[in-house]
Amino acid sequence: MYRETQILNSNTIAPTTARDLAMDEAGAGLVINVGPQHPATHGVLHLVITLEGETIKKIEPHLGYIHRSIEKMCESLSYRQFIYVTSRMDYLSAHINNHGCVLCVEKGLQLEIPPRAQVIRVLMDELTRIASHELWWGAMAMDLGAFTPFFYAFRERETINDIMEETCGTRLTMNYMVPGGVMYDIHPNFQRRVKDFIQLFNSKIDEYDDLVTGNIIFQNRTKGIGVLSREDAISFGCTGPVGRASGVACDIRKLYPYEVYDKVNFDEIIETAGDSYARYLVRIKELRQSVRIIEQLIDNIPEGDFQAKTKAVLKLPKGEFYSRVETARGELGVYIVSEGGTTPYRIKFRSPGFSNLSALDHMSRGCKIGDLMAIMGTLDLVIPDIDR
Amino acid sequence: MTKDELKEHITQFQPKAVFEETGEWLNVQVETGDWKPVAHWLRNGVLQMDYLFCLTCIHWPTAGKTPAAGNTADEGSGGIFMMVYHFTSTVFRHVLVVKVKLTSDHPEIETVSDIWRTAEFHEREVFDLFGVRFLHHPDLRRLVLTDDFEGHPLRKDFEDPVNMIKL
Amino acid sequence: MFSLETITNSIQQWLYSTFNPTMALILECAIVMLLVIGLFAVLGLVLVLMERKVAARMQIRLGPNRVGPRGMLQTAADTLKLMMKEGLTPDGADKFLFNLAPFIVMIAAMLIMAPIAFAKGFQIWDINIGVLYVSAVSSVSVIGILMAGWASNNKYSLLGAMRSGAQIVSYELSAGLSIISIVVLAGSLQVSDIIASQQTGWWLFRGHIPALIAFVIFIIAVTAETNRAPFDLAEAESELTAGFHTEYSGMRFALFFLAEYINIFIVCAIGATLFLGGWMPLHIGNWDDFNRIMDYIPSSLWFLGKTFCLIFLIMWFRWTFPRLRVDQLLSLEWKYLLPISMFNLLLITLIAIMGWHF
Amino acid sequence: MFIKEYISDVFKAVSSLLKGMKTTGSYFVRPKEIITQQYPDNRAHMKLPERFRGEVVMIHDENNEHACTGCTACELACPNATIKIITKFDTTPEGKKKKALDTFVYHLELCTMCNLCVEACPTSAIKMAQTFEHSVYDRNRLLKKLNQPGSKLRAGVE
Repeated sequence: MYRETQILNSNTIAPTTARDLAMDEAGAGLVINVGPQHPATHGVLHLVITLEGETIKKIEPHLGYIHRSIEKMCESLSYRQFIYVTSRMDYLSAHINNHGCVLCVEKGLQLEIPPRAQVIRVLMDELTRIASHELWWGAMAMDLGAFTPFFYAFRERETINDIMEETCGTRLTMNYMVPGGVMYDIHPNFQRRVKDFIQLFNSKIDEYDDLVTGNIIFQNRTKGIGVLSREDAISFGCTGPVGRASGVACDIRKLYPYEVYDKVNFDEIIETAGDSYARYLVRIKELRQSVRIIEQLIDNIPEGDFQAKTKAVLKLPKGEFYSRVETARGELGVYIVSEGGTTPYRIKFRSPGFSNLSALDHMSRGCKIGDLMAIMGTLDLVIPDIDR
Repeated sequence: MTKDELKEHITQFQPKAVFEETGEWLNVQVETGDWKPVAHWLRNGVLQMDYLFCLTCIHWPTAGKTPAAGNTADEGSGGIFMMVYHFTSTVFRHVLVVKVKLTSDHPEIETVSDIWRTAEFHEREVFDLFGVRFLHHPDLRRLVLTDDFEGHPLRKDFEDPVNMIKL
Repeated sequence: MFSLETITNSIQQWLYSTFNPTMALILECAIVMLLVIGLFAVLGLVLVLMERKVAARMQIRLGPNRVGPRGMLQTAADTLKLMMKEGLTPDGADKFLFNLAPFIVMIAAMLIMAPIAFAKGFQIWDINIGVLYVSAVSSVSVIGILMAGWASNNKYSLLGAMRSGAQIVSYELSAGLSIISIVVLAGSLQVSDIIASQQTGWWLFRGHIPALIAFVIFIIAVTAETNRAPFDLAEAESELTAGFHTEYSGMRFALFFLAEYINIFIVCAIGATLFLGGWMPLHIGNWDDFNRIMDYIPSSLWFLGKTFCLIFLIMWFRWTFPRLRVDQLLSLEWKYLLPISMFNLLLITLIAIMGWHF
Repeated sequence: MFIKEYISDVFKAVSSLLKGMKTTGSYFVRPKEIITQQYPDNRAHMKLPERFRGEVVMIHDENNEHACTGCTACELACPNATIKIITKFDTTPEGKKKKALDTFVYHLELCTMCNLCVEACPTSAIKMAQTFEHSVYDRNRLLKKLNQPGSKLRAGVE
């Protein structure tokens, strides 16, 4: 029967490595395609999974369904223009992507950023991080079969989106960061609304714990699932909550502080178990740390300019510039090679999702299909971030 | 470790290495043939570069032609590919950028995916978008583009009259 | 006082006085058939709307509110849409089995309707092994699901069907054991006898803690048997897209969908009959005035009220819990529910023999 | 003690499940918490913040005058070639020829609302409007001409 369905539904790809050939010769495995349209992949990720019964033997990610070659596009855009494109990479942490880009451009221009702009940037980053983790929390619970958390998460996320809309003008792809500062000053209501949100949010996190964290079914679904050891996490280049759940200290905000991150108090959350539950806990605890950062900064926004004076046409000197920021998913690297012109000669975005995805096969071998959803959910993959 | 210490260690292991210090981090250029032992040493040697956080390639289509770039006979006419590896160590927290120059005619380099597993995907991406061949890579196929795609889009001389609009 | 029993009796008398007995029986069967089909349609509409409304309220939304007053006609509109849609059959499918499967599931659901007492004296067939009949027929639906998964020639469907098979077969055990514990207490397999035995109080309260445990296990087991979240592994949207009915569309999909809701109604009706006294009003010991007021509420309302309370409970589960994994599902059954219910059955038997219940 | 552990496991599990049910159940009985916005119905009192970027519009005053000199700064700033400025040559009263705006072509279908054109404009002639219901049946209707017919450059704007 397995053989028969496999032949009839045969849209598998030819085996390429010796490892795969060995498996094919043994005749083991039912190959199923998860994606590119599948409820659990949250985007157009295509996973070719070889199963034996319900147990996963091999996962092969096929990427590129949303590859827009942003790196190539950026080569023809000026240093002001290319920032907006990066909002479309990891669209959930659009602010932080933009931040990485402007940091890199500013490094090249050797611009001094006004303190007010720095604080605003950090505030926006942390709000984005909360919004991103909210969406992750809802979507992950939905992957595991609980639908209701999604709506609770979106309720709080909506508040952040409204704040963003008021100050930045858009809800998702803000393009608020410009080289030298931010595009506008914050809205007069901004501080009040953020404070209201923080107050509301603190009470809601406990509700999240009641609904999902403590739930016995959830714990059984995630504990000990998809274990990634510390060595593997480093070798696979896993960063962000995925790396930190495996015990790797990889928070760029702590290691290589940018803007005012070295002046605020917050903890880098590190768990050592490396399983899905640890990744979950890291993100949930990070929510509280983000709240802590916002609480410290919201009343202390220094007066002054929100934008440094820059030339109308920006030209980076010849050379190479690299900036690293911590997005909600991990380390984003922006590598600009400049030939001295108005457009970058080559841009490379080192996206966190790409490296995290490469560990998926390693983590999920021997797990059940149901576990794959827990692993993918806690990896928090955003497909445009992987494909770029 | 400071830049000078890094430099000292690298020179001890690889006297031929060329250094460049203009950027934020220490850049070192090694020969294609020396790359694999250097990579092994970087990972397991005294520097303990266990985290490869960025792997990419830059194409200079005309660099080979200009005499300023040190054009030699074997470099051919098609310019160069520069492989760029960004390393850091989770123990010492120092960053090192390693560059390997490849000729456009034979863009081939030894894989490092057996040393840093993240390189497996990154090298597939570079193979896909630049056409650099990684020797002994376990699964060198196109990653983001379709298998029958012609050309390598991130090369500077790539032309696609249908999908690329010149502004 | 309004009673369905008098209506049914007068119809029967009229039939037998007007036609010869064979004809009357045939006509009776036809009426019952029509009623069952009508009940199916109404239940489908009501339960789907109820599910959506309950889900919406728990998820801080409004739910359907556009079609009809307060969205009442939403499911009717959905049904109309599904009926007008093309029913696709995949190319590689086993056409005969593929088309048969939804009907098997549906018919199995219809058959269980027979011994359920909807009100006092309002029952299609008071078979003397009613409870046994129910648990026997309810396992037929797994054949339909396996058939659907197999015939679709889709790997997701096959996986879903296999999961469903394993799940229903194992959960049948603890559901059966919980049913048996009530049979032991009531001393009869006949549904009307079981209800009559709860004249003085419901078994849920009269059987001490063991009856409560049996009730909890029964609810868990039937949730699993009807493939409802958190045991909806056969469908498991995020894993297997739609599980065994991935390839179904149009009215055939609607039949699966309807059968799911009918099954919920049936298992809740059985739960209400066994543990909550069916149509029996709530009576409390010697409070005669209270008991008399309770008697004024029609028995059909008592039955439906209890059933819908249980349905609400099952919906509440669905919108709260994450899904179990397939091996956890089975270990829950074999390592927890089954041993507990076996031990529990022993206790109940002891209670029944010693007459310790109230 | 195996039995004791077993029972406490079951007890803990059930209580964690009940905790979750309490959360959803409490929302069920509090319809005030419902956050649904019934969109087309609340159009009248739905107010978008003034910075919201819906589409690019050109500011015209009551005399049907705008501030656009046709300098094409916005066209250069736009990353997607959304804006195309067609210029003409006006003759000033002194008889000199002067470059002026003829048509401000705006492709709404290409626009990503990045606000770079508004930032680039030296005379603040364009701004972002708060409209957002842009769906149309014909794609051509997304191609807009921003300067109103008969409008001219406000005096004094260079």
